[in-house]
Amino acid sequence: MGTIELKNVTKSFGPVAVIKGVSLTAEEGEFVVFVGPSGCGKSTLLRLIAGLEETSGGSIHIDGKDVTELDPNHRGLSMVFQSYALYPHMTVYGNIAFALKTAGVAKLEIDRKVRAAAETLKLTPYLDRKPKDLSGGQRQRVAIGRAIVRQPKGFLFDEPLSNLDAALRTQTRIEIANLHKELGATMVYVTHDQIEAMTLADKIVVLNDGEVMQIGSPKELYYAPKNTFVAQFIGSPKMNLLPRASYGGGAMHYQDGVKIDIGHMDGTPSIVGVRPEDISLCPLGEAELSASVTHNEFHGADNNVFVSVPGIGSLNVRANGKLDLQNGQPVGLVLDKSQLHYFDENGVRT
Amino acid sequence: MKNKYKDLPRWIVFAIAAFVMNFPVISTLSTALKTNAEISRDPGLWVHAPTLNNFAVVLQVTERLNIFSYLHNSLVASLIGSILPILVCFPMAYAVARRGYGTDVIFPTVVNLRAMPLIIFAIPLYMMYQTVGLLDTRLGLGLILAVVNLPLALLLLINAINDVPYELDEAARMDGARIFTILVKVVFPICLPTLATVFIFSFITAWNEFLFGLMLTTSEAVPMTVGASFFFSSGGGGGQWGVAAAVIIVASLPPVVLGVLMYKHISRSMTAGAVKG
Amino acid sequence: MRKSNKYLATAAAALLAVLPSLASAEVTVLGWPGGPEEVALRAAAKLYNSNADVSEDNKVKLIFFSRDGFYDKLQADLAAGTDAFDANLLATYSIGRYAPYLKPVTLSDNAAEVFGDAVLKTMQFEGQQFGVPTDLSLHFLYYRTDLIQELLEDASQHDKYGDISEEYLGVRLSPKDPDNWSWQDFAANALYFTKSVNSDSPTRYGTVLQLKNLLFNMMVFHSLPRAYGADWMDADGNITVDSEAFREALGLFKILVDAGATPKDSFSYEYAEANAAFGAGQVAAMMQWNAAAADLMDAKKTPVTATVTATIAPPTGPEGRFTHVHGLGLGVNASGKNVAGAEAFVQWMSTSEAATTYALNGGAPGLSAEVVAGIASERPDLVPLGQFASNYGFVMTGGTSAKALSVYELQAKEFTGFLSGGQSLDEALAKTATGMAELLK
Amino acid sequence: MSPKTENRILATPIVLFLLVMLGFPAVLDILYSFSEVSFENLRSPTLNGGKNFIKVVNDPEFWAASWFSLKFGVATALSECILGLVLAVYLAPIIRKNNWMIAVLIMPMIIAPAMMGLMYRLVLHEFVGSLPHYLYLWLGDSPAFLSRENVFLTVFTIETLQWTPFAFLLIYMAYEAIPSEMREAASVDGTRPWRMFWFIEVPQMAPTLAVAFFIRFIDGFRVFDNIFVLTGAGAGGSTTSLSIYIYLSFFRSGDIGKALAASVILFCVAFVILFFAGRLLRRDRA
Repeated sequence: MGTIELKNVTKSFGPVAVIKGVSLTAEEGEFVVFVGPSGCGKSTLLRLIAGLEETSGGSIHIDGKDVTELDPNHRGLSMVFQSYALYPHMTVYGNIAFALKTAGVAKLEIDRKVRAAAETLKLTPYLDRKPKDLSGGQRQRVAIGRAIVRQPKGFLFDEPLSNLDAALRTQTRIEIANLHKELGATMVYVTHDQIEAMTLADKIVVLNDGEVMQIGSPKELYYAPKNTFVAQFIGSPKMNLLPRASYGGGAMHYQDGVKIDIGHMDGTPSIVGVRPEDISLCPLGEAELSASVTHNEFHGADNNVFVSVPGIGSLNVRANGKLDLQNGQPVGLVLDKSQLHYFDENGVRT
Repeated sequence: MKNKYKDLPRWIVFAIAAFVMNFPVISTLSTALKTNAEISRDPGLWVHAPTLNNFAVVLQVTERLNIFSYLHNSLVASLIGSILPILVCFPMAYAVARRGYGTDVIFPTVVNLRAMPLIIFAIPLYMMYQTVGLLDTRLGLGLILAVVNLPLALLLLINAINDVPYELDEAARMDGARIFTILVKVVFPICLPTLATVFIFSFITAWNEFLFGLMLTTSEAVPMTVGASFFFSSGGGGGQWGVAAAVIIVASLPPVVLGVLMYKHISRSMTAGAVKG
Repeated sequence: MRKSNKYLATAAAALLAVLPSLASAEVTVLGWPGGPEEVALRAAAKLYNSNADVSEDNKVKLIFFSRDGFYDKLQADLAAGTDAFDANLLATYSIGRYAPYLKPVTLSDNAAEVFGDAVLKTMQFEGQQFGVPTDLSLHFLYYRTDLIQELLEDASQHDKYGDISEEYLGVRLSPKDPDNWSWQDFAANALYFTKSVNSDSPTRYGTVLQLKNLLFNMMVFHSLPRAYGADWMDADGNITVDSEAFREALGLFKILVDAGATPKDSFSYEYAEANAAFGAGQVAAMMQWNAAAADLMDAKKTPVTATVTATIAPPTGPEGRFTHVHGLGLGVNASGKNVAGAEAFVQWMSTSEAATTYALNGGAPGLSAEVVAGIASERPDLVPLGQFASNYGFVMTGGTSAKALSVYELQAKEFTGFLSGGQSLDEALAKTATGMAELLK
Repeated sequence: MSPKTENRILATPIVLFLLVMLGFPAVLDILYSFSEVSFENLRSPTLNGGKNFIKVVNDPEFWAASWFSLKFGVATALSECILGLVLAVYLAPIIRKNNWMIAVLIMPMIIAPAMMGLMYRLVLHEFVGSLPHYLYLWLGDSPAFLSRENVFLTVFTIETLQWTPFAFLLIYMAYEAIPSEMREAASVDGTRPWRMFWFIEVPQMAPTLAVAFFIRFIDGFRVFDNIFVLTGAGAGGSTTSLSIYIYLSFFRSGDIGKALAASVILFCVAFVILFFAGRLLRRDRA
């Protein structure tokens, strides 16, 4: 139990269309992550699923049942909010118990469930505290506790880690992943952080400007981005997109007579994409392209090198951290041809 | 050395401002502590032979001018006039803050009341009260005091609810709470500090109100401000200035005590209410 | 209008669950609050209730409004047909206003012997008796015996006195005993005892005039124009306020105001302020209500001047010696719940037994010489009260009409406007005449 | 329950309360203002068209009272805001460290204006008041505070002294709310204190100053309590504010129709002013 299905869902605020027809399915037990730049509509989409916003069109189904017109609490979902939204005037116990009390569950039953949830989340010692007396991570766990106590069909997370510091974020990420394994419940998770998306998701939904750019597993998205948007959004440092060029004779032709051989293609690619790790530095003599270093960031294991290629422009190259590079130093580049991404003039993968 | 006395001119200005603005209070207090003989011989601020006799007279009067009845009336009417606005404004404030409802008519109407000389309603209210038997009752006085306090209460409550994260409402909705549960169990308790401020401010305003007290009460529900003026106009007589002064002091004491204890709340609420209004 | 009013009333009443208290079987009497009148009435009511022949249903219960706005509220209540009280306070100047809502009363057989006709008249309107008189209000001249005595004895000052009176009043006057004063003497004396006129004056001011824009202050003023023959209207109903008499009187006041013979802030003065000025020992003589005597001649309340203060009837003028007089009394509310009971009480109040009880408990009834003689030892002040009322008392023609209070109000505004320099005498009198014609038509 | 229904239910208490408390009075106001009505025929007035309005408009006292209210409102609001600004800015450095000073300075405005009026009646009294006493003692003379010539200045001063604390408090709060970075940035740039005040701090506080002025103007315009207990209508009506004018017309003169006509005029004028003030404010924000 716990499939969530969206069929051509749209949402407008007045004349502004925020969600422009989204269809997707979260299978039972699946961990689905909505990712995209801020303002892309991912939070709105989550709130539409939760029932906190009314849809303008399309329908939402949970376990095959149309819930589009149902109140939030009748959809059988729980939500963890970005700010946790803990009730400041209630104790941890009260926060976790609130939903059960509202539903009129018997007192003993409430107590049992609250304590069980607290035990799972290691919150038992804090049950009598008010939220303001808890640390950020503890508050986060209370918010999750409040969500799991209702034993929902699915969990909705709205950027739940964005208020935590970096160290805690990694740790909590792992906890959420474990929780997912433990509960086996469907989870829909919104984030703007692609690393969170990659590490947590079974399935990632990339959104931009109210539209789905691509749905797929992290690997699919990384290795086969459907368009230049996904290509650049997933991966860090982001993929190099070479300037538009004409394709002919198995090669891309750039300015100043610079060309890159790519062999025979079915379509007519216009844009070539290459990830920084798929470019390697080499002696000038063996080089496919010659370039000069404009800037170098030392990351420890890696060097993040910015080079300028005549006829093409600036490229980002991941190089071994042990290399010692000077600005202005001429270098040769070799591209891993098997890892190139080709897009047509509309930015769609060919 | 120089730094030490840098603020001295400021302290002097403060002392002068505080003295001048509070002069009537100081002077009245001094008069209240004097005997009749001293008032007519030396009306200066210094009290040569302090006496509490005037206060004794004020507090002891029973049949003619009953200060306890005035205080009681003021207390009850002010309580009605400060609690009722909170009760009627709270749901409206929620609708305005969360749903933008009523911003076209109801909200501006209520807020504009702040700017209306309410005396224009006094006359028909008098007739209405007379018809329904609210004239000269504490309830009747309290009800109109509540009207006086509506604008500020609504403004402050809207501010307060705006400060409550909307996510809390949503969380509660996810938890299955309906609107009234959210209002009563979630938003109301979180707004309690503001409600306290609204209450204090409204109470002081209600206590200090004079016009409606004068027009809508006659004997049973006369509030303290109006009652105090009776000591001037009738009980006053030739040598009763000390008593009159004592009455003024007694009448002003409750709001002043409340105000001095709660000045931080007051300044905060005033700013919010005024600037947003 | 009426119908919707009623519906709304019902709805609102039901909504607020505040129903007027239910009828109780007793006589509710509304008295004049906060003064000796209240104490006296309480004593009288107690005696009445203890009478064996007063049934339980007719026992008297007293209620009191506040004084401020008393008449305005009483008016509104009566107009609304209130049954909150069965008998209520009346004053001479407001009888006309309330008469439509009152039931004329029959007094006890010997009422005329107890009060005398002049006093009974203060409770009559258009020939009918509307109430029993309880208290009498009129004006005394209060003066400082020590200062006047000194002046009379110190012949060296008499020239100066004459100079001052000649300069300011155009007549050369010499000091006289206050009982023989004309209003000119009053003014001369006021000027003489004013520092700004006579730097040797022991007091700062010669008199204190109550000039706040307030109707009661006009009553205090009226004894002066009346002494010059002033009246509001003549027998034909023509307004006669724009007369020599009013001009003389206002002119005299204006001289005193301009010369600084009255405290600077007199335009905000009423009863209490004037008493305070006099009590501070800075005033030589003033006109004031008889009620102030109790305070001003009590050494405890007025320590500085009580022992050297004397009272007497107001000064005299070309037309004689006059004091404004009005009575307070009790009438019967025609819409009351227990009209018969109220009538019985009012009738009892006009008996000699009731009147003396009332007098002995601090009231100030105007009593006939025979009755007052019996209590003269306890209340010596009531003797001149009755005398003054019958010898000098007057009521302006129209002074009991429905709009009498509004007339006083109008005069207060216009006259203070003139005296304070806001308008000319002609303007003030013309406006008053127009306004009065409108009110008294 | 649909959100629309919910909204209506949420609005019901205040709407009902307003309808009961002010709706009927407002209707009655309008009806009676067109009627021949006095205490005698309170329950059965007869329509008389616009006669009451003509009477009011032709009544020089109405205009005198309007002028008084306007003058009083503008003058007191202006002086209160200036004094409040001076006090707030000059005293801010020591108040910051001594919060209790606020309590002392705002005391006057916690006292009922009616009580304040009574206090001044006492304080200004030539024979029992302390102020004239000291003036006589030190200067040998004391002015006639409430004479026709001086009374406006006196009530103006009284109002100013009582309500400067209000302006002071608002302005002080606004002054303290100016981000300290802004001042620091300006002083690093070498801005002198006076320039800082006029070109940085005053513009920052401008909205608060406007609000303080507006509120004080409104309260000054509708003044009643303190003047009423101190001088009443004033000699020849010299301190008759519009509120006092209406009160006296109704209760003292019994001219109910006139009083209500004046009320209705006042209501309309207030409404128009508020309407434009509201629009101005909204445009300001946008």
